[in-house]
Amino acid sequence: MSVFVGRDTRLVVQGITGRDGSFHAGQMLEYGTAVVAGVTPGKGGQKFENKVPIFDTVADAVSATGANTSVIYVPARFAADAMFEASDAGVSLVVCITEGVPVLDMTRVLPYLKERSTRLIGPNCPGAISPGCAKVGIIPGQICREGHIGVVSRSGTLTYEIIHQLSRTGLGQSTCVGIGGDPLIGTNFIDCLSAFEADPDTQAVVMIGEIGGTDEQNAAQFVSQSMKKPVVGFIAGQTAPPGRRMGHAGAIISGSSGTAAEKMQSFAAAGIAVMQRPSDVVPLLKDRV
Amino acid sequence: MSVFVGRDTRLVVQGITGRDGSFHAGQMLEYGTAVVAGVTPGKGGQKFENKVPIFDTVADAVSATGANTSVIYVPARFAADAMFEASDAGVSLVVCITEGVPVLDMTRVLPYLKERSTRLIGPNCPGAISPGCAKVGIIPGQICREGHIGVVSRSGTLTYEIIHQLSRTGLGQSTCVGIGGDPLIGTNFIDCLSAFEADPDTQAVVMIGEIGGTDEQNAAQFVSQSMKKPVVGFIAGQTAPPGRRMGHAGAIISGSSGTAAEKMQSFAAAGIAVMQRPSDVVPLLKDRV
Amino acid sequence: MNLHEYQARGLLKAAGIPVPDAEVAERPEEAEIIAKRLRGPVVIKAQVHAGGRGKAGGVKIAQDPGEAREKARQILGMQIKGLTVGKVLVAPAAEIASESYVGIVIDRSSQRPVLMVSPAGGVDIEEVAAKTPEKIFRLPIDPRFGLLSHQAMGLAFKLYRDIDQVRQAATIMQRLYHAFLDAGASLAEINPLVTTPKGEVAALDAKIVVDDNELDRRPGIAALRDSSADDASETKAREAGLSFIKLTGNVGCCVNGAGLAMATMDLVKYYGGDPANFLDIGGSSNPQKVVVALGIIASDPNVKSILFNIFGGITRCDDVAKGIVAATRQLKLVRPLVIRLTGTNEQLAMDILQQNGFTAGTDMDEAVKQAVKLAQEAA
Amino acid sequence: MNLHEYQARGLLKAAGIPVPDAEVAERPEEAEIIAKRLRGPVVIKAQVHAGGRGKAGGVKIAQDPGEAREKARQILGMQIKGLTVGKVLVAPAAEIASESYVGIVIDRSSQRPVLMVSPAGGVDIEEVAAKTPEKIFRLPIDPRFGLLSHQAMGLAFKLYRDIDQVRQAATIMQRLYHAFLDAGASLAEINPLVTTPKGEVAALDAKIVVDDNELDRRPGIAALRDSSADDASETKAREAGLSFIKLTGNVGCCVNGAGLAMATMDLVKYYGGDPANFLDIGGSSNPQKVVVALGIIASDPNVKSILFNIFGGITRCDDVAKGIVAATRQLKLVRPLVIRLTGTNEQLAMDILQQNGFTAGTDMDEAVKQAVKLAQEAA
Repeated sequence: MSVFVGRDTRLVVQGITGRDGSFHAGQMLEYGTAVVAGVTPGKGGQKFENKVPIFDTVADAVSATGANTSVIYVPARFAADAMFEASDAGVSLVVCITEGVPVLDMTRVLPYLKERSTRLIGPNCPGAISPGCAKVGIIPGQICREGHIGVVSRSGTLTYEIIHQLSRTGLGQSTCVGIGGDPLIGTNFIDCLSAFEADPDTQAVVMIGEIGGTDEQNAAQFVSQSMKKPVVGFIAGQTAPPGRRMGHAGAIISGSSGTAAEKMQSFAAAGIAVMQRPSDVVPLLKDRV
Repeated sequence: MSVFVGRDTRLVVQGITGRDGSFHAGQMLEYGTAVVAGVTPGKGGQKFENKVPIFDTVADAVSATGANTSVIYVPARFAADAMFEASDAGVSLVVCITEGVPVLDMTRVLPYLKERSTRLIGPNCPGAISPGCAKVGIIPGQICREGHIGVVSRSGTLTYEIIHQLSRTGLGQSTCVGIGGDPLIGTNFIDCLSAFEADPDTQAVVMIGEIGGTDEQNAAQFVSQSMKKPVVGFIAGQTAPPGRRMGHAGAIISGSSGTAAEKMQSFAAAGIAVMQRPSDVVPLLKDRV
Repeated sequence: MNLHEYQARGLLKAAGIPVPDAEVAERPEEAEIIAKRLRGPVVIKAQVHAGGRGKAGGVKIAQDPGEAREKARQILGMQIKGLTVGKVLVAPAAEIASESYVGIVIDRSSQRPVLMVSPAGGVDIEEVAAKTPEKIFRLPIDPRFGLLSHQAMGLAFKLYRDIDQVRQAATIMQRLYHAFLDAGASLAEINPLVTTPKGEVAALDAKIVVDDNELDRRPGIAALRDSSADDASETKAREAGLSFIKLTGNVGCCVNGAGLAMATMDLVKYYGGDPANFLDIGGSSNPQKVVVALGIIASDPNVKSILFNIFGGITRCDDVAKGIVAATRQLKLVRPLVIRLTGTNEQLAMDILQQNGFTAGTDMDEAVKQAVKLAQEAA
Repeated sequence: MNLHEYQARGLLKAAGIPVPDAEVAERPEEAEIIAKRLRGPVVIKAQVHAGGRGKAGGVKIAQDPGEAREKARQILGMQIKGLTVGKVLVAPAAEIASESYVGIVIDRSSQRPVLMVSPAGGVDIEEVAAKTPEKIFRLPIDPRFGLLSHQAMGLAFKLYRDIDQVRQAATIMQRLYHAFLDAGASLAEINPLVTTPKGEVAALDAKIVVDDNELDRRPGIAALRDSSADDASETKAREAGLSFIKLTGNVGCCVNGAGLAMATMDLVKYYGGDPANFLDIGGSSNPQKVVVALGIIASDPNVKSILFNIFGGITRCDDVAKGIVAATRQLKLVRPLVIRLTGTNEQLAMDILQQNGFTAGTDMDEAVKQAVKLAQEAA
């Protein structure tokens, strides 16, 4: 079992002939993901690595292969178009890896996808992986291990760090989801938490937040009101100065709002075990699983 | 009983201090309609005819008076704004009398109202009247009579002509609705027919169509599939040349589509009694009621 | 409002769509000069608001400037569907590798602008729709989001296989949508959209119809109106705020309301007559409008009787009666008048008419029957 | 990217918003000339990317051109929050009848641009929000429909009672929304929006922050970047494609990934140290980026130790190792280096480092502890 991506995933890769797209399509195939199609306009009819058919449009790909999930590796200026197209073609999940998508583009993409009930993960995210089933995105497969911990994070390498800590101590993962570091994203913490709560194969959840916005605070409220499974949390950016964007477009303390301290407090108040260091994840989880 | 407008109607008049708005607000009041508010930006705090309070915005009017229906008499270039505003303020029915609203404005207004579940009648329509209860629009009250015939029409004076024929022979009306002569309108024939079918006080329906579009053909299909009450129909424009706009923006035969002959045929095929002349309405109805 | 081909081409060009250079001539000598400038063979096209120009002889090829002058002379002044040709477009006779159709029109069922494309271009799209509907691809455009890139690309792939041409066509479609919105159009089409032997995609002919309701807020578009290309009586009516369409019968009709006006025409036919026009004097009851209306009807030599059919609502019957009295004084009508009035201030109107020697009825059927009879007697 | 006040004013003016004439001076004499041209008293405002200019002495009134020169001399070259003032705006000191606030900002919860207005203008809006939240009115704008007229009017009625001022303010709000979209902004505000004694509504001060992700497709906006107004090391980092923010501690941090970079800084603090910077070298593993990164960190005299924390995913550890080797050859580092590497090609990296005389670990906690210890020893 898993959330969002898993054994039923039939993946179409948008931008499969690009530098990033071709590299990661190869990685996903190697991991065993059902990569059923690729899309690059003008290259319809060709094949990727002699096995994955390439189409001119996502609509063609979906109608020919029954793809139900799309992953996007196109450059930032084409990313909004790619999300519109995937949703229009009827896939139920779109994972947008691309970094640097203008926020104003997202204000139009998000309602479009919502009207079509398309779930979006990202943009500017590492994607999702359900170890042993499917990898959609760029999370390194070799650091993951099958198991029962759900991981959700706004970050990339920090997530890998924590997955790595889990795997090497035998705590495998049901699904790891990187929701992305941008201010406007498709799937937020609550969406992931409620999916993990409903997933029979997930026993506990690790939530990795950071400064900026109030998504973690809302998630904490959700945990205290609607979750029975134990949750362990981390917030990056305790030492970040206010008003400065810390790499991620969404990681910014506005005025006095969105600080790590306020998020950690709301975690604690909601009964979420708060990690002080990434390496705290293992002892805190072992206490609770 | 009645459809769309009736004893529960609490009306706000948008453009109440304008030339048309003030004249018709007076007529509606005189008819006994519950005109609870008027709106003219900058005249908030004043009163119309010393009794109806005027507000700066529809939102103010609705929150102060509980208005649930709006009627719009503003000039064409402000009509789209007025419809957006009424819907935003939460009225459930907007009746737009204004003629000359650009069609491209309507392509934006219609989805906006739909998202808010606001019913729109019009634009470019005479409005609706439920004799003895409420008059919303410009249909002359004195030609109407309380009774059990539902009337729905794309026209203005032609409708009055037919209402007049009904009233003087004792056939009163439950509600008369002018849906408007524009190509894009809020409430169509089917909406009215299904409301009349569900209205216990309506015994039969008169449907007055004209050349242009396929709304009558769709309505005929609805009548044959979903209506039990008798329907009598008329189509204006048998002698209209193709490709010319006959006064109403929507009354145009495009190529060979939208002719009166094709509409009359679909009426007949659906079991709708087809009037050859406006004066046929009374004998045809009397045979059926 | 219909735009001329050359005006539509201008708007598309301004929107960034590739349109071959071409110029308008009003005299044969101008056509010659333009043909010289363009070099090579040219096509001379009548600029009239009517379809089927080609079949009517309004489009001719000329191999050199002299022939261009000659062909322009043949076309200028020609009558096409009752309209006189006052201008011709002189355009290069381009070599064409393929012809497609791209158009946007307001669609009543989806209540949206619909983009239609077809690889079968260069012919009337209604004909394609009737004979080979599978060659037309349609996409309703959500005005909240506009025409999205992938949507335009998807349709462009229905026209071309070459990715460069696909991209060019997709860009043209997006620009056409902008031109459509900017003009306040109800129709904008490129037919044919051609590919040249070099692989470039360009608009060879363009048609734009503007929603009359947009003209108030678009003075630049309104200024494109070419009244000389319309029927003179219709222009006069439009300027007076009347809705008038000339027909070929002999019973003149003057009615308030478009639906009632159509029903009146239909009733004329029902009783064996033939309406001379559609005329809606509108909701206001300005007597002056009645004067203009009557003047327009009376100027048609075919008209043998004139029928007034007024249902007073907002329109006050007495105002119409005053207009009739004033008009008959000014115009010295020779045709018999049949007047039907009912509704608001009906009695006042009857009194005014009687005092001035007119009779009037209140029944529509009776009035129409009488007007038809009078016209037949006079014919 | 932050725009200067004068740049933001220019964008608002281009969008049709009334903005009093004003000009930028880089030297006191220019300020004098501008003041002469404007006549009457002027206000001299420091153009720096920092709030609280007034409190810092960066805004001064001058009654005549001579005083304008003098005040400009005082402000130019001044340090405000660590930034040097290189330009001043010279604007008429307008008579003001009222001050309001109008701003648009991307709101993360509604996922829309939100229009905020307040009759309490002229002060920091965050202060208003904290002390008198009832004086702030907010409206999420649906980007599918834009800012509708009635919505702007509704908010304008919260600011003014006079209908002319209401209409002026509503128009300004709609134009501000267009300017916001056209600039690709994440924030656009007018503070204060003033009324003059004559009743006119105008923008007296403007602030626009542009979404960095929009700059690629908006070369005109990108050209407004004033690198001289930013910290030099941050400019250098940005040009190399690095994400760098200077802080005040003494442990230099070089990390791949923003989240891990923050967590590394936090861990430095956890172990009693103080990070000197935030630095994310990004996902690619171009050794040259590592060289530039190390150069920037090493140029900070406060830095006492340098910590590498790399989790190899797409970033290959061997590439980073090569970069470290190359950088240390070029830069002659005097600070101790602590290296932690794990993940993709970890062993290759360890080999490269060892061959070049470096040691490296794989545990994050251990590495951070050691870097903190080294910094404390050196301090």
